[in-house]
Amino acid sequence: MINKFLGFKPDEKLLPSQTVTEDTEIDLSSHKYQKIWLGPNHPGVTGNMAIELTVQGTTVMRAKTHVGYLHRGFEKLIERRLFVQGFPTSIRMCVAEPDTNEYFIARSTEELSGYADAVPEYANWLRMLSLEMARLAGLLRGVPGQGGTFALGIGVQWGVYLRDLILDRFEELSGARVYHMYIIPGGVRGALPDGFKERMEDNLRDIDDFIIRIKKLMFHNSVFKQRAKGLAVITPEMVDKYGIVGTNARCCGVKRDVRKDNPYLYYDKLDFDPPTATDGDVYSRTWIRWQELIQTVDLIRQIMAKMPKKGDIRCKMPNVLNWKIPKGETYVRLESGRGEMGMYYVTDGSDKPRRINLRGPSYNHAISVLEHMLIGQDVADVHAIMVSLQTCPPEIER
Amino acid sequence: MKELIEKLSSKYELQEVVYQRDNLVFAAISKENAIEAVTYLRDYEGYTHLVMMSCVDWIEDGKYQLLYLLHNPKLKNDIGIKVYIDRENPEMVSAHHLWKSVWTYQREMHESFGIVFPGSPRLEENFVVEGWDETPFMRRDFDTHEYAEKTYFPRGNRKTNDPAEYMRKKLYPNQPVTAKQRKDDK
Amino acid sequence: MSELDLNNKTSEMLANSEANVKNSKKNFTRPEDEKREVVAPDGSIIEVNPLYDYFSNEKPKEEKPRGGVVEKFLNWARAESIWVLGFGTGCGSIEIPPLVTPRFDMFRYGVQMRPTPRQSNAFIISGYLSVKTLKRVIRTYEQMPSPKYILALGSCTINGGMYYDSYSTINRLDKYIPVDVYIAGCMPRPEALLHGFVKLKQLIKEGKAEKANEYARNFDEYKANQKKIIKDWNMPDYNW
Amino acid sequence: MNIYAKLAYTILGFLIVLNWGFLMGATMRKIGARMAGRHGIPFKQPWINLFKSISTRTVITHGIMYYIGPVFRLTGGIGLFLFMPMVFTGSPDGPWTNFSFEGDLILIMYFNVFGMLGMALGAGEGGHPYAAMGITRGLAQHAAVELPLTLAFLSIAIQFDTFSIYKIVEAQQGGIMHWVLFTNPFAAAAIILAMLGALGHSPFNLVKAPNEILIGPATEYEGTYLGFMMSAGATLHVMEAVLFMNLVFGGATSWLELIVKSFLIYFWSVFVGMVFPRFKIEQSVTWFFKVPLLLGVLAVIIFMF
Repeated sequence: MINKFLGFKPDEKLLPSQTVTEDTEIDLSSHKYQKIWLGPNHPGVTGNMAIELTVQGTTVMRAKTHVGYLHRGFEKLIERRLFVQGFPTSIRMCVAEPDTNEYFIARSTEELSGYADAVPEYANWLRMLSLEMARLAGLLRGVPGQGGTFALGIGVQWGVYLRDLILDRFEELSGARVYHMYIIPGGVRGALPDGFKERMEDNLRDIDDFIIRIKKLMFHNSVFKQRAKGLAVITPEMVDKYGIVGTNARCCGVKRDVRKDNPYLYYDKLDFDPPTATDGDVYSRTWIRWQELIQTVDLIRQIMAKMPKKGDIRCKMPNVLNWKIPKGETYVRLESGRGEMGMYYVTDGSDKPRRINLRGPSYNHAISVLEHMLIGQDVADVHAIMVSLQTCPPEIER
Repeated sequence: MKELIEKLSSKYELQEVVYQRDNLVFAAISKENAIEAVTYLRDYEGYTHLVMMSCVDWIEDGKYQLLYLLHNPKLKNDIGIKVYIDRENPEMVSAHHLWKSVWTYQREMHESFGIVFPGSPRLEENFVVEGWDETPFMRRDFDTHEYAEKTYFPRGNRKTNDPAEYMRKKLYPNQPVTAKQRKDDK
Repeated sequence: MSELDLNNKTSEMLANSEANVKNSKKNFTRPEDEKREVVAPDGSIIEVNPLYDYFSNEKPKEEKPRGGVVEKFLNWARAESIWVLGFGTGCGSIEIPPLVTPRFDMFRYGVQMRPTPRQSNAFIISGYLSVKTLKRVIRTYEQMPSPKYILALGSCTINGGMYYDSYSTINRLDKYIPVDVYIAGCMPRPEALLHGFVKLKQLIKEGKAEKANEYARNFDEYKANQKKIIKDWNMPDYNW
Repeated sequence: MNIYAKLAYTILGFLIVLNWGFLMGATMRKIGARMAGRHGIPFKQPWINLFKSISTRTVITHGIMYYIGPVFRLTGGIGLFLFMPMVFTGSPDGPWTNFSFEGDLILIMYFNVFGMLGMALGAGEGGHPYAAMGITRGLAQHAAVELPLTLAFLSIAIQFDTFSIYKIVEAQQGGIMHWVLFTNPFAAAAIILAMLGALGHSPFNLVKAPNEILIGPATEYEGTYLGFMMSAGATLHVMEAVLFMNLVFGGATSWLELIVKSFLIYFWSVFVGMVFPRFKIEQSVTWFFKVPLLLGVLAVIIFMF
């Protein structure tokens, strides 16, 4: 308007292009662009990974994810260990929810050696309890963590404290705080301790209180809405093209939940409906995760009410020293807090697995999806987008 | 699942069809037809979700086995298309035009197995290791223990309490001892 | 020289340097880090070597403690205010959030997190270190101001732990950088970490935490070990 | 008053301000920690941090401006202090009025920006891209904050027909209803809102956000320079609170009143920051250009006629 009045006409070519896409040409020698690294030593990246950003001003023109800082070669290490020896190694593949990996190894070995139906009912309920507790622990960090990316640190403090309480219950159940090694081939490692349900119910009541507080803190907050609404939208077309799963797919209306689609354990006996949203932005992803928090608390209550009082915790398994599994292959999947996780397990008739391959949701979310989504965004939003996609580097590089 | 396999076998030659579960089937297809079959499954049969790509090293047969695991969100079942390629000169047609996530898998396989996918973007870039110039590390003939001992200054006096050994001697003394174990003891 | 000529010249030079990279196979430097000639705004041509122009290639120097009452007082200040770098190098970093939250609250002990290496003087190596991370850890460690302390978390940093046979992770951390306090366990509980901090404080107050000087003294030895495993050594020997 | 006595009072006053700044910072962090359910840092922590920063052995230089940056910032803080009447004692030549003079409000508005400009020079010389980005954001936001602040100052100056802070304080004496807060509510409202940006807490602290970029201008600073910056930060926080106290909340007649009032003013920004996430820079600039700017313009218009 003012320009028109003054008769000033800016040279359009010299101005930065308004819409940035993957095809926008970048001439690094023109000195208009700068390369900055976000990570690996940076509080704004989730875990130990790095993003190489090419920025113009504060707009991201290109993003490249660099992983491998946490590579330990698990898949190679497990190939040279016995089935049962590989077990404690495998659970360290994902630090945030280690129980999912326990389930993969246990379930695939059971399935390939023909013990899948022999696992006692009580043990299966306990497995479900442990998986849901792991999801709850992850969500208690994840939901306020999204506020934390916008400097709403107070919710993170409350959430991590409650997560500690859940870890206490894990400690009661399995003896360990982070790496539980609870779900083992053939069943679980221990029964419910006395009074576990009461103490769990106490904690769940605290968490109910927290859920309401976090709603007031985050979803009734104008600044949070301004930052998160309309940011980094996932469209339904992107879901299959990029292999998006879990809450990230559900945020744009595509209802994908392994617990409903391919029920494992006794999830078909539970009453729940995975939440969906339609916007697909950071706000709706957070909103879904908040609803999932309510649902997980409810699921734990349902599991504790429906599970049998007593029962066997393990079935009779062969001697682990001479445990040979016939040649075969399988793919086992479950719904983790971040989405569909799965493991491809190949045996060749010896006492060691031939090949295992973990499929983590972050494998796509952190590389192809993130690189696509960051283009055209502000540098200040990069951390929020990463956290909203729930990228977890250990499951990418293993 | 049966109908799908019948339909598929009328078009392509299928081998090693294994019904692993009600909702999971594995089938091997020749290298030439694989990408065509995967495209057919994606476009006409509704297997729109690529769950994962993987690779298994069958060193005895001199083959690599590639796996394309596809999921049908409507029927809620999976099919795993297996392809055997030559281990000496591993090369496979790239599928990066089908899904946006494929090139990452292919980049990883290129680094860890040395398989070449001509035309796949950013194939030569490092994925998890930097400047690796040994045998690709996921191959069966790469001995990671030997490499680690050679390279990383193992601390002396490391007492490895092998649980297998311990259990065999202490907990199961009556277990019949195999010939190989007897040899190891000596 | 007109602007167009300048642009042409610059892009030509960049193309040349990229061609050099392709020709020499063993060269790990990225094209933008190559030694090249740059046309300055006034038309003069300057030779630029980004890797060596912005970093020092000098060896670190030993900085002797002053001794006496002054040093005692400064050591007390150092011990009571430990600034930890927020760099989670391994799975042990999952236990850092509980440390800064109500349950364990390490702020009580004067331990705080700082985001940049320039402002921190303690470095928690949280668990296993892959070679790729080790390269970053060394660079970060060298950027930290002396006196600096390293806490190594978990059995993986002591002897490789569960990953003793992995091709990607190191076995002994003290071969590459000097370690002040080891905290054993897989993974160590937050209480163990707090105990590690108390132990570190004790060492600092006694004046025994002078590992930065040890690094300077045995610099060549450490560098030889580091170069043995980091295959693409495309960085200066020392940077501060 | 004897110039030597005045100098002695000024130095003593500065020491009080510096230490109160440290203590106030620690208290605020303590309050934040209590909200989260933690104990938080000990009260003595800021002083220990200062000694610890000085005890750092490594000294790195990136050039002359790199040294001068923190010095500029501290100069900004000291400048604010030197020309600010701290405690109202009834005479413009009193013990705690420092070197205030007719028209010191203009000088103080200049010193308010001075520290930020110094940091810009230092951060630029440091050469880290994060520092450069942080300071760009800082300057953009500072410009947006300065506009409503300056308008409100102008309005107050027109109201009392003076640019002397001492006279503004003097005019507000004699009861709570004489405060600018009640006599010029639009200017007061503009200042109270713009204050959030000036004191630099969430939601307006993208400048030094650890998540969005690294910690902004201070990325490359360490050791003694960081100690300088911590002292400068403590001084600036107190002095800005005192400035707003003098202009809007009736000044102080004793050190105790100053401490209570500056604490409450500073607490207002911490209180808002606790429950609000931070704005992006374009959002915060738009925010300041909406309500606070409108209030500032209104305040000026009302007193112009």
